[in-house]
Amino acid sequence: MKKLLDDPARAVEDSLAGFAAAHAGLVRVHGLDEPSGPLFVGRADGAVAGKVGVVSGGGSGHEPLHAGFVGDGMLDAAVPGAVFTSPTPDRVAAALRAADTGAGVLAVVKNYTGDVLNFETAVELAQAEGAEVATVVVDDDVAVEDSLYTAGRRGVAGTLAVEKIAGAAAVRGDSLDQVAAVAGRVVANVRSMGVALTACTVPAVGRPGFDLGDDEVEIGIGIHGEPGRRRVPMAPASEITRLLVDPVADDLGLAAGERVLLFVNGMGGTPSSELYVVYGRARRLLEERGVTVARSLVGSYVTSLDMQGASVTVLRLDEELEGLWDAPVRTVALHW
Amino acid sequence: MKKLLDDPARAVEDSLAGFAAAHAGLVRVHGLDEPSGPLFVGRADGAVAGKVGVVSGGGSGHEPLHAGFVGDGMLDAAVPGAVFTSPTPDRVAAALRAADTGAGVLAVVKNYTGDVLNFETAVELAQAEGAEVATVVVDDDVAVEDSLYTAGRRGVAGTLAVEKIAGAAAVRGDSLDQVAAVAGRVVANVRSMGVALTACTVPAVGRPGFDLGDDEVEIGIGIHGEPGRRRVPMAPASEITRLLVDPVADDLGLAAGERVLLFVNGMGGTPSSELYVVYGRARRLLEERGVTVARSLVGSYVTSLDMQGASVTVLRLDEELEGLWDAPVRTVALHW
Amino acid sequence: MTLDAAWARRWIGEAAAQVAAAKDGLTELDRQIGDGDHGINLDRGLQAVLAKLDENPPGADGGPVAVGDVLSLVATTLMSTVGGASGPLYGTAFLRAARSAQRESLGASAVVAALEAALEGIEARGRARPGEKTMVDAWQPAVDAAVRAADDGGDAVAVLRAAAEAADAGASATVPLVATKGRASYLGERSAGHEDPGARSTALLLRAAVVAAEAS
Amino acid sequence: MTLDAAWARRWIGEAAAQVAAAKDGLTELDRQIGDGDHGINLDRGLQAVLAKLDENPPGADGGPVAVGDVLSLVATTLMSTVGGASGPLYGTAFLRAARSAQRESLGASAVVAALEAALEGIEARGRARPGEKTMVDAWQPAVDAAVRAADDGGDAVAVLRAAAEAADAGASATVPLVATKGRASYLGERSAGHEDPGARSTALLLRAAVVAAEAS
Ligand SMILES: Nc1ncnc2c1ncn2[C@@H]1O[C@H](COP(=O)(O)OP(=O)(O)O)[C@@H](O)[C@H]1O
Ligand SMILES: Nc1ncnc2c1ncn2[C@@H]1O[C@H](COP(=O)(O)OP(=O)(O)O)[C@@H](O)[C@H]1O
Ligand SMILES: [Mg+2]
Ligand SMILES: [Mg+2]
Ligand SMILES: [Mg+2]
Ligand SMILES: [Mg+2]
Repeated sequence: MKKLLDDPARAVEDSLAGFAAAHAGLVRVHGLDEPSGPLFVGRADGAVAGKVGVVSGGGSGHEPLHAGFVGDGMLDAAVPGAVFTSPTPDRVAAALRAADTGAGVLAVVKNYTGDVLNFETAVELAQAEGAEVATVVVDDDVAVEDSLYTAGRRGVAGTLAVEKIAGAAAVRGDSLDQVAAVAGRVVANVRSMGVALTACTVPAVGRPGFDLGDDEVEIGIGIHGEPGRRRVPMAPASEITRLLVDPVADDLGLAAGERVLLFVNGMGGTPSSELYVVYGRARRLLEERGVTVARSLVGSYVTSLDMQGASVTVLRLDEELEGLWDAPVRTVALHW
Repeated sequence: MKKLLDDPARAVEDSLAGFAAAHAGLVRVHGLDEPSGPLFVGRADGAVAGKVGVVSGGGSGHEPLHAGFVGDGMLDAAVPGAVFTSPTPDRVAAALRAADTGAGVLAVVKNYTGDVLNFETAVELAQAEGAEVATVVVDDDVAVEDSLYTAGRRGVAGTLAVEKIAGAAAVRGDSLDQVAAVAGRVVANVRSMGVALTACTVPAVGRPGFDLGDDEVEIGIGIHGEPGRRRVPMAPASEITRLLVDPVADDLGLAAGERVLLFVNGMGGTPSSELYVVYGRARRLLEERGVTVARSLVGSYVTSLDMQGASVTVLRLDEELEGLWDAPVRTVALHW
Repeated sequence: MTLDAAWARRWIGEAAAQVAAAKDGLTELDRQIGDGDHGINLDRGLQAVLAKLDENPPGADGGPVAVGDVLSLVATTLMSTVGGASGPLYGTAFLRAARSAQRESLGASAVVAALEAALEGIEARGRARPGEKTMVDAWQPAVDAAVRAADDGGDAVAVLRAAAEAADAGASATVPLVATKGRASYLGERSAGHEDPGARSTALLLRAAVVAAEAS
Repeated sequence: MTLDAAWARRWIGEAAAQVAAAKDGLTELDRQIGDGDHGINLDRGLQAVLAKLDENPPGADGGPVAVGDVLSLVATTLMSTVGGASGPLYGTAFLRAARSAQRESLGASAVVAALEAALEGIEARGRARPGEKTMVDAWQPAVDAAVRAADDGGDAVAVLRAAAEAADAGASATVPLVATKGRASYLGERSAGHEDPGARSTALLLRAAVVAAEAS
């Protein structure tokens, strides 16, 4: 393993310290200097009085998710755990507290057992203290069958859309119930599917999370370095993109004439030039279904450390969601 | 080689097609549909009448450089060549023409023999047609000794600063001479040094550009997959960062009390979490010299395909350069 | 031998040592069907618990004296340092066990009660049942064996020993199972053929409890 | 045999075939001391030239008939398709050679003149001199040998043959050199021990000219 790190056991803290220093105008990282205080990332300007707070978090290794989305128009706080390990309830509770100015807080949780359990415990804590907290669980990954036989679909790149749109709704002045409802509507209309060309390496582990041959790719990966649905031979981008777009579009039941956001996400080690190839192919596949790609996002936003690969996320739009997507956002990683 | 591509020989065109579709509001890619027309990337809204044009270009594989910097406040056109191969003079001349509304054009050229020769030829062509063209050659890479015994220092990540600041000067209404002068001042005050943890793979070649052991890194790499100054054993981020910062700061002759822009750039395959570790270390090293890090940029902006690694760029600031750096910019990859 | 607060402290010391030694193995199990961090998570947590116990010596300044006091400190520390799925699960397990063990020493039936409380906590928090290829598949046979041993008139240590042996066998028996809870469930059929890391670490923890009991 | 426009076309056909065959080898040389694209660049350019020559058959619609006309088409096509350092260098070389070869066929001294013009073009565009480990180190000995062969009374083909052989030797002789121009110069001492890819491709091109001349 070659990584630009000092102590692998302190990778998250060291990285957050740099992040805090580089973006002091936008974010403040709590708990770095007071090692006993719980670690979370808040806004440099503090919570906005009267606005519903929006908080998310999860294991580290998915940067810029979530800390890169803290700021005006998106998250009020983000809670990073150890690499690929959900943050503990005390950290989450501290972030919920910081984001609460009385209007309540929405917790955006990716559907992974660890995230669900830790957030659940934290929400119980915060509620016991009198805070109003609603939770939305994102489960956009169509690679996993949502059935009795799994922990349910995972939350992956679609989380970005939930955070962006919930954040915009909160800025618009929506109540907690309204913000939670619109977030739920995003969850109901967003689907994703990913592919890994290589496995990623957790710093503290030092070797790749799974073994993948030189001529095969893993379809349906999650974002935690876990293997996917099945392994197929390496193929041209067009074919691989079809394996991602078709299940997403089918599961959404996209019909001709509908408008969507198409988000092609890099897993961390794939250059943007390749992401644009996938984007072009994916767009054509959607257009062949008569679907209009009304909004686009291409880049490495929800990553798995140094994994090479990509995911395709499609969000069905309506006028309200489109407007909330377009609303101004000023964070480290998203800005318009 | 596993890459998300269809035909490696068409990697650049396919990627640009996706780029054009995703960012139709910002850029227009010329020459994609008319295969005989020269390929370059212009602004969606065309050149700005009366404003000095700013044009850059070079081999592809460094995305988002240069096409990702086309837009308000930065470049009017960018000319991509084949991967790691400078664009041909006809393409460059077409871009110069498109950016020229009578106020003249500044060509920003990275100091590589191929870029210099092809731009030189193109500028001769454009001048023969009556255009006023000035050229600034960026050579910020301190890894290369600037002597009779080399082609001179290479132009690497510092190019971003030259393009940003020249673009802002042009928007401010500077004349061609003035824009060229301020660009020259950036060149005189910007230095960079990079490290590769892995070599990158040119799609059409199919294997890494050089061979690097599992426990060594290459210090002083360029951005074209060429090997660097020397090979050293893999070391903690602090030590590697020192190997990058010290020569940069020494060469600039930074004195206590000076203000700088610190730009930590990823080579394409390195996750941002590691870049922030390097940023934190680099910032501390500069602060130990009494230097104030007044502006920061962290991300993969001047890349070498899928190479893992990073570079450190330092720009000495003064009031004017700081103001021009802060001026609004609205491009695919830089936006504030 | 009495299972008192001193034993509980020895137990955690032994557990931390065993998990540190088995860290890479646990992580490798998790790499096969999860995300390759279970050994790291648990090791981080138990090291933090050791530090916490050091800060709170027995009796001094109200340092824990009841078995449950020790377990309670273990629970809150694991909860705030492990993270992942196993953090809240082990945290809840120790918290429930602590509540049921608010006494100076545990007899056979108190051991059974503590193990039962732990299992119930895990099942409630994880919405888990036996047969889903999780740590429940080590805890459930452990509880069953503990009940049997107590019914057969075994003392506290014998009960603990029966539980640890059954947990070990239960962990091994997760190998052929197809996971339907936790991260491994994403693999579907591909999860069969690998041992569940949480079940294995459960067996290690219970084994450490026995070693600590036999040590004196 | 006459070195006329037909020969020039055969030359380019042969050169394209030889470069296509040597593409990986040239690229590998460039991988050692450059950026690993020289074979790809030149192959792309020569394939484009072939297509261009096909579109412009001899004589038809003013298709090239003078040797220089063919070379001129080669020059502009290479210039607009090769890119990199070698694109403008080879483009300039062919452009200068074309200007000096504006006649229906080339005798010995015309061959010498064309080679000299090419070398001068490269030196001017690349600000290069012999000994810097570039294509100049193949062109310079080629010109020298051509001059000697013509002085010795050799015919056009003999002059060409002498040039090609000297270019081949010149390319081989770049191996021990330390580069001071182009990308390889960044490597400093580490550039020694490898052949310069542009010098090797120069030798290939001149060799192709000989083959084309001998073919008829
Ligand atoms: N719903 C659940 N109920 C009980 N145990 C579970 C559940 N989900 C996961 N586990 C246990 O947690 C273990 C994984 O822990 P760990 O690797 O630390 O967390 P994560 O899966 O978040 O990375 C699994 O091996 C399994 O024994
Ligand atoms: N300044 C120069 N003068 C003459 N020849 C040069 C010069 N710089 C480079 N070359 C030649 O160009 C060759 C490299 O060509 P190529 O790989 O196609 O371009 P690039 O270096 O831009 O990738 C070198 O092997 C060398 O022979
Ligand atoms: Mg985990
Ligand atoms: Mg090149
Ligand atoms: Mg795990
Ligand atoms: Mg080259």
